[in-house]
Amino acid sequence: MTQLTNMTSPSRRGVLKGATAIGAAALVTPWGTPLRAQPVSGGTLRVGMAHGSTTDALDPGSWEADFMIFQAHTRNNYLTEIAADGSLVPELAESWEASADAATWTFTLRSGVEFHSGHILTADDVIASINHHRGEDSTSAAAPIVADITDMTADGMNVVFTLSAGNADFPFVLSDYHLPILPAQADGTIDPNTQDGCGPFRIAEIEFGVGARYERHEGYWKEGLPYFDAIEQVVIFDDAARQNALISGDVDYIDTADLNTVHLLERAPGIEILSVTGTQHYGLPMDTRAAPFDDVNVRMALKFGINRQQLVDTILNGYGSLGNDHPIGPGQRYFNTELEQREYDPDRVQFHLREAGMESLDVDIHLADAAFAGALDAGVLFAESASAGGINLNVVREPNDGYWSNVWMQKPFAGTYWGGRPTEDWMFATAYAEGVPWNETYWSNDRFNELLVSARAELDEDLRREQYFEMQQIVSDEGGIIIPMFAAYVGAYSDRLAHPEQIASNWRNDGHRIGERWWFAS
Amino acid sequence: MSHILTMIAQRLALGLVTLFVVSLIIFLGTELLPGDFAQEILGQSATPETVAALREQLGLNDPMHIRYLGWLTDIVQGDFGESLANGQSVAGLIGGRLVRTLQLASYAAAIAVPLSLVLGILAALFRNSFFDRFANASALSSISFPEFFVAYILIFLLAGANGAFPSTAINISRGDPNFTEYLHVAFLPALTLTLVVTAHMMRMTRAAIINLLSSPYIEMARLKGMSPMRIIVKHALPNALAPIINVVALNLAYLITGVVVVEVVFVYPGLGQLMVDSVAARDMPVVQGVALIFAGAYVLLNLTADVLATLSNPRLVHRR
Amino acid sequence: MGFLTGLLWLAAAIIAAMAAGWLFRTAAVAVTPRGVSKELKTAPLTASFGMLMIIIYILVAFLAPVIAPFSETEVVGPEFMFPGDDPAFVLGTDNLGRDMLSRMIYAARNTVGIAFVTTALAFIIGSVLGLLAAIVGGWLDQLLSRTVDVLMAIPALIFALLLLTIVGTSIINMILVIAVIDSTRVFRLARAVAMNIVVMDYVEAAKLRGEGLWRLITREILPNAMAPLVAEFGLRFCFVFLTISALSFLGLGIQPPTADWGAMVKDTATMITFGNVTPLLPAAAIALLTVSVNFVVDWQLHRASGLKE
Amino acid sequence: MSDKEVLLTIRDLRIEGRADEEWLEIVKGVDLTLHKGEVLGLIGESGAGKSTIGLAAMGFARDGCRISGGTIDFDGIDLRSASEAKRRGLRGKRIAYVAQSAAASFNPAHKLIDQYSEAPVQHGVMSRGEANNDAVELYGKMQLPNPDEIGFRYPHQVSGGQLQRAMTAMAMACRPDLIIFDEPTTALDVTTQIEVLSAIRDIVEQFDTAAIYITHDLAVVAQMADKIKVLLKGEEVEEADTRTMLNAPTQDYTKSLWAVRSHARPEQPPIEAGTTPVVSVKGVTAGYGTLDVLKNINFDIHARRTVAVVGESGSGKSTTARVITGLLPPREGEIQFNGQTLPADYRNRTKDQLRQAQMIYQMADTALNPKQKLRELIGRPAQMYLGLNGKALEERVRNLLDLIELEPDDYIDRLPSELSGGQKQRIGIARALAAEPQFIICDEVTSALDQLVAEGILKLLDKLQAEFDLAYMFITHDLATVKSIADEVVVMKEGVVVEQGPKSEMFQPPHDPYTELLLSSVPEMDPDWLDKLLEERAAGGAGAAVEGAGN
Repeated sequence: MTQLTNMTSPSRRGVLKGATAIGAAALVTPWGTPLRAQPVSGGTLRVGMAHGSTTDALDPGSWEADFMIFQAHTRNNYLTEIAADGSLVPELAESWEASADAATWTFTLRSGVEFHSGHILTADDVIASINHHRGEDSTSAAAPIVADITDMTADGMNVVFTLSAGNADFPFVLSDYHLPILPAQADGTIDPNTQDGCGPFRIAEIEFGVGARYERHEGYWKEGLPYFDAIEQVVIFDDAARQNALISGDVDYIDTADLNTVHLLERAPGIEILSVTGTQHYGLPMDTRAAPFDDVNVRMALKFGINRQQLVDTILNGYGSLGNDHPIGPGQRYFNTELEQREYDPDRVQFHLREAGMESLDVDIHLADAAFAGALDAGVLFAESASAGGINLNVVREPNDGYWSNVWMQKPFAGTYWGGRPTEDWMFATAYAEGVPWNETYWSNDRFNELLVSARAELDEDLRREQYFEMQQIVSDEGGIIIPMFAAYVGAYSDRLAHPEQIASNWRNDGHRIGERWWFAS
Repeated sequence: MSHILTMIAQRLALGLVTLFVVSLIIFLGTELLPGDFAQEILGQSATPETVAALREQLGLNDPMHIRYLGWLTDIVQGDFGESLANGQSVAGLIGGRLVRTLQLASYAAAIAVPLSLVLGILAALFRNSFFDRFANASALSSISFPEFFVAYILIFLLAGANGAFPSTAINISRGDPNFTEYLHVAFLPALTLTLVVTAHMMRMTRAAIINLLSSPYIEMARLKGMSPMRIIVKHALPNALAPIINVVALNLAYLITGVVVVEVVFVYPGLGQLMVDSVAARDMPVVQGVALIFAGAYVLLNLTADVLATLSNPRLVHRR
Repeated sequence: MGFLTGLLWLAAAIIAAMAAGWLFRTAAVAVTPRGVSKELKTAPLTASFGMLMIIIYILVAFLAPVIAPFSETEVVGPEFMFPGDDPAFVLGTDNLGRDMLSRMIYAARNTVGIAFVTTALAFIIGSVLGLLAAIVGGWLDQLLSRTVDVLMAIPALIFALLLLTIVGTSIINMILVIAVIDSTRVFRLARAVAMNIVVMDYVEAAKLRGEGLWRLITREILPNAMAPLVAEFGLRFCFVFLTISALSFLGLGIQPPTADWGAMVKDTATMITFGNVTPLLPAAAIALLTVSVNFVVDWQLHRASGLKE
Repeated sequence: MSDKEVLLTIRDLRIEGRADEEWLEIVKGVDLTLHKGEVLGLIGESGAGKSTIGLAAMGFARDGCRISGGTIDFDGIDLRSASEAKRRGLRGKRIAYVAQSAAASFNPAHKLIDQYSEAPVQHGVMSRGEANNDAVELYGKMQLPNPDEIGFRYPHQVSGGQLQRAMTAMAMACRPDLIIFDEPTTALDVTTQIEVLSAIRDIVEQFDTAAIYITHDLAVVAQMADKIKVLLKGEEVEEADTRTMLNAPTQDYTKSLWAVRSHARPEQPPIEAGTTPVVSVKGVTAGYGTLDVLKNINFDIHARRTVAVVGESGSGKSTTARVITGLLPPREGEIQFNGQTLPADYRNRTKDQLRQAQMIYQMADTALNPKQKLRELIGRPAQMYLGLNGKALEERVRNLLDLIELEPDDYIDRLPSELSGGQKQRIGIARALAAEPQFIICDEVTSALDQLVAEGILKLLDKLQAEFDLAYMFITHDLATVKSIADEVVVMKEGVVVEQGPKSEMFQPPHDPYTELLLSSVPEMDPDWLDKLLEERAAGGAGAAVEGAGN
C-alpha cells in the first residue's frame, strides 16, 4: 500500500556528475552531515513500527510495508544513497559516469565490501540483484522502475547499464529500496529469500508481522558504524499501544505517532517528537473521463471547495504543509515558487459551477482510512466546506480491506497518498503521463506530455526549471487530482537516543537508516 | 459408557464435516472478496504485468475448484501448504502463534471461569440483594465497553510509568519468558479478556442456578436443614452444570478465535492477527489453515462441553 | 484518599439513580391507567431506573434536532476542546472541532436505532428458524442446526469482515450481516427453549387441531418462549454495539459523518491513555443504556419465572 | 395417646401468601396438638392449606408465603422466634419431611445413599460410614429390594414406589421425633401404593415417631392416622380420632366428603347388533423405535357410550390414545371412524376428520396455552372448523362457557393461570366441545383433581354426552372413576388388553388375576382394610403379583 519509492530534493548539484558529489560530501562524513554530539557505541535500539504484516516476505520485490523497508536499510546497502540533506551520495558504488545521451551508465563498485556471510562484493552481485526485478515474468513491485534497463555488463568492478532512452535521474533509481545488493549464486541469480546482506546489521531472527532482531555486522565497511550493538524491531499496530510502549520504556523509538494525541505525547517526560516534511502528500483523485469530472470547471469548483488550512490543522494536527494540487513538494529542486497558493473560496466554487452550467453539484467521494490516515475525517471536513459553495459531497465509507484494488482507480472520486518521488520527472512519469498504469485520474494533457519528454532530456538547468514550473501549473489548474496537503512523517523517541543534526526527510526513520545514523546518548 | 464413546465418535465425524464446510465457505468467501492475492500483495504498486506474472507463478490462474481440490488433497494428507506471501510453511506459521494464543486463552480462562462461577453462585445466593445488582451492573458495564477501550483503561490504570504491569506484551515476542514472567507480562491482556467474557458466564451461572431453586429437590434440601450455601453448591449447581458448561465452552472458543483486537492492542503475537493479515492479503493457504484451527477449536470445545454436560448428568451416564 | 472519594461518588451516584427510579415509578404509577400501574408497582427500583433511562434515551433520540445545540456534522470550533474550555461547548469538541454534546445526542438516534433494528432482525430470523427447527424437527432441524454449527465455527468478527467486504459497507448491509451472524446465537437459544415447549400438551392439541405452522409458531410457541428470548435480547442488544465498534476498529462500520457512539469511542480511544476522559462519554452512554435495558429485562424475567421472593 | 408427652403445639396459626403483590391469608387461625408417637391425618381439598400447615410445623414457609401469626412450639422451642440457624438445626434432624413426588424431590445428581447420609453427617449425628450402614439397614426395613446395593443408584434408576420408600428411609435417617408426610402416595399406582403405605406404617410404629400425614384421600388416611383433622380453605372443620371421624362426622362438609362417590351412570341399553361403532381400533400394534408398546389391540366405541381404558402407568393406555389421534402411526392395524379407515398420520387427515375426534388432557396446566385468554382457547376450534367469526364466535364462546357452568362475563377474558384446577379442566372440555365432535378422548381428566371437583367434571361429561350424542374413550387408572362413568371397560397391562367387556361384567367375579389385583388394591374407608388385605395376601392371595406391578 505504500509507494514504490520515496525520496526528496536530491539537491542542487547536477546528478550527472555523481563523482563530484562524493568529493563534496566526503569532506564532512561520506554518509551524513555534521554531528550534534560525539556518537557513542553500544546498546540495543528497540524500535516500534506501525506497519508490518504476517504476509511480509524476504523477497525484495515484495517489500511494501515500513517494517520491511526498515529491515532493507538495516541489513542491506544500495549502490547509491540519499543522504540526510537530500543529496545523492555513493554507497556501494564509489562513483558513476554517464554517456552524453544519458542512456549508458557506468558504476564503479567499492572494493572489499564484505557480506554478513563473508562473501566479498563483485559486479556479478549487482547484476544478479537488479536482474531479480527485470524480465517478462518478474513479480517484483520494482519491475516498472527497472524496465528501462536493456542490458547490464560487468567489467571488473565496473557495471555498465544500458537504458532504452536517456534518463538523467538514473542514479536516483538505484537508491530505490527494492534494489538492495544481495550475493549472487553460482547460477548468476540471487536467492530472494536469503538473509544475507552487506548492510550494518545481520538478521538474527525475523518473524513477519511480529518483529525482528539484528546484530551488528562486525565487518561493515563504513568506518566506526554502526553505533548500536543490536536492534530489535517490533510491530505495534495500535496507536495507543505504540505510544504506551514508548512512554513505559518498552521501546526507544516509534516510527509513527498518532496525530490526534501527539500534542499529549509531547508532554510526556523524556519523549521527543520527530517530524519531517518531504514529498509525502495526500490527494483526492477524480476520474477525468467520467462525468461530471470530465469538466475542468467541476474539478476547479471542487479544488476551491476544500479548506486546505483546516485540513492541515485538523487532519495533520499542524504536522504538514499546504498542497497546491500538484505533487511537487516545497523542498524539491524545481518546486514552482511562483504558483499562487489556492485558497478555500466558496464564491469561486459557485463561479466554476456556473461556468459548468450547474446550480449545484451532487457527488460521492469514496474513502477509507487505508487511503491515508484521517481520510474519512478529511472527507467529512471537505463535505462541510464544499457545501457552502453549493456542492453536496457525500462521503462513502469503503472498507480498508481491498481499498487499493477495489476503490482506488475504480471509483471516480477517491483518496490516495503518495510518498512522492525524489525527482520531478519520476513523479510525473509515474502518475501523470498519459496512459501510465498509475495515472489515477486517467488524465491526458498534450502540452504536459510534450513537456515531460523534453524536460527529461533537458540539460540546461534554467530551461528545465521553466518546463517543470509550467508542468506544475498545468497539473494544478487542469489536472484531475486535489492535493490539499503534504504530510510530515511524525515519529517519537526517547531522549536517551541521539541523532545527527539533520534528519533525512525522504522517508520515515531518518530515511530508514536510524540503525546506522543514530546512537544512545550515554 | 459406550454410548458416550459412540456419541464422541459421531460428533467427531460431524465435526470433520463441519470443518470441511467451513473450509469451503472460507474459500468461497475469500474468492468472492474483491482483488486476489497478486493484487493485494502488490497493493498500490501493482501493474498489470507484475500481477499477471505473480498469478502465473503461484498458479492463481487455475480455476477455483482445481485450486480448492488441490488444497483439500494436501490437507487430507496433513499438509497445510505454504504461505503464498513468503513461502513459509503454514503449519510453521500457525504453530508458534497457536501455542501463544492457547497460553493467553488458558490464562484468561484460569481467571475468568472461577471468577464468574464464584460471582454467579454468590449472586444466586444473595439474589436481588445489593451485591447481586451491583455485580450484575458492573459485569454489564464491562461488556458494554469495546474491548480495546477496556484495554486502554486497564493500561491507564495499571500500567504506564509507575504501573505494576507492562503496557504491552512485547517481551513475549522478544524471547521465551519463564512462567512467572509470562504471568506478569500477559496479565493485562488476560485481564481484559476476563472482563470481556466474565459477564456472560456469570449471568448464565446465576440464571441456571436460580432457575432450579423452585425445584422440589431444592425445597427438600432446605427441609433437611441444609445451609443456603450448601444448597446452591451441592444441590443446585450440579444440576445447572449443562448450561453453564455450554456457555463456558462458547466463551473459551471466543478466547481462542475472537481476540484479534486484544492481540493488536497488547502487541500479542497470536492467531487473530495472522488471520486478519492473511485475509487482507488473500493468502489463501494461511487463511484456510487458521480458519481450520479456529473451527476445530470451536468443534472440540463444543464436543468437550457436550461430553462434560453428559457426564454431569447421571441420567445420561447411568442409563436404567 | 482517591479510592475513598471514588467510592463516595459511586455511592452518591447509586443513591441518585435509585432516587430517580423511585420518583419515576411513583410518577408513572400515578399517571398510567390501572392495569399498567399495577404492573409498574411491582418494578424494583433498578428496573424503574432502567425504564426512566430508556425513556430518556428514546426522547433524546427523537428530539435530537430540537435539543442539540449544534448540528451533527458542522465544525463549530477548534478541535479537542475540553469540557469547560468554552461554555458554548458543554462537553468540548471532537477531533474535527464538532460539538461533542450535539454529536452525543445525534448518536443516540443512530446508534440506538441501528442496534435496535439489528437486534430485532437477528431475533426475528433466529427465533423463527429456531422455532421452526424445533417444531418441524427431522431433516429441517438437522439442516438448520448443522448450518448454524458451521456458521458458528467461523469467528464472528472475521466472518463479518469477509461478508461486509464482499457485499460492500452500507448501513443496510451492516445491519443485515450482523443480524445474520447474531441470529445463529439466537437460533440455538430459541431452538433449545422451543424444544421444551413443543412437547407441551397444548402444542400437541394445536397440532391435532390441524393448525398451520405459522400459527403454531406465532400463537402457541413464541408467546411462551418470550421470557428467555427477551433476556437474551438484552445481552445481544449490547453485543451489537460492540460488534459495530469492533468493525470500525477494522475500518468498517457506520458511515461518517454520522455520529455513532461506538465509532466515537474508537476515534478518541487513545486519549484515555493520557488520562483524558473524552472517550468515556460515549462509552458511558452505551454502558448506561445496556445496564438499563438489562435491569428492565431482569425484572421481566423475574416476573416470568414466577419465582416469588 | 393423650397420656404421652406433647411434642408439637400450634396455636392460632396464620399464614399469608402473596398474589399480585398483595398478601392474602391462606391459613386462618389453625390450632394443632401432636403428642409423641402420634399420627395425625390432615385432610382437605387443594387450597385447604394442608401442606402449608405441615411445612409450618417445621417453621418453614414456601417462597411467596409468610407465617404472619400464631405460635409454633416444638418440644419447647418456639419455632417462630428461633433463629434461622436454630430452625435449620432442627430440620432433617428432629423434624423430617417426605414429599409428594419422590422422583422430583430426590436430587437427580446424587446417589440415593449420599442423599440419605447428608442430613446425619451435616447435622453431626453420624459419621459418613455409620450413616451408610444405617441406610442399608433402613432400606431393608422399608422392604426395598437389594438394600445393600440400591443406595448406590441414582434416583432415575429406581422406580417410583421404591423411591418413595427410600425417601421415607431418608427422613428417618436422624431418627426424628416428627415426620411430615405430604401426600406420599398420591402419585403412585394403586398396587404400588399399598406397599408404600404398609412400609411407612411399619417404620413409624417401629421408631415410635410422631407424624403428620397429609392427604386428600380419605381411604388412605383411614389406614394411617390415629386422629384426623379436616381442613377447608385454611380453617379447621373438625378433628377427631380416626374411627369416630369415619363413623360419625359432625360437620356437613365432612359428611359431603365422605359421600363423594355417589355419582353413578345409569345402565345404558345394549348396543344393537350391526351398529357401526364411531371408533373402531382394529388389530393395532404400535411402538417407539423397535419396541412394541401396544400389541394387537382391538376394541370399539359406540355413540353415546363411554369406554373406560384402565391400567397402571406403562400399560399403554395413553399410547392407544396417541394411535387413535394419529400422533403415533401404528405398525400394524388401523383405526376406523364410522366405518371409514382413518389415515394413520394426523397430518394426512382432513380437517373434518380432525374435528370429529377431540381430546381432553390429564394435566390442564400443560394442555392450555398459558398465554391465551379463554376467548381464544375455546374460540379457536370454533373459528377454525366452523368458520365462526366476530359476533357469532363470541356468542359461541359464551354459549360454551355456559355449558361448562362458568359465568361468561366473568371468565371470557381470563388467562388459564387465573383459574382453579377444576375450572381449567372444564375449559379443556369446552375446547373439545367447540369443535362439535362425535368422539372425545378423556385422558385421566379427573386424576389431578379433588374428589368433589372430579365428581363435578364427571357429571358434566355425562350431561354433555347425552346432549350431543358423544362417544367417550375414558383413560384412567382409578377404578372408582370407572365404576361411576363407564359403560364398557378395557383393562390393559403391558400393552395387551387383559380383559374387556361391559362394566357390569367387569365388576363381577370371576376376574382376570390382574383385574383382581387392581380391584383389591383400591383403598377402602375402613381403618382395618390395609391390615386385612396384607393378611390375605400374606396368605398367598393375589399379593403374589404385587412386586411385579411396580413400575
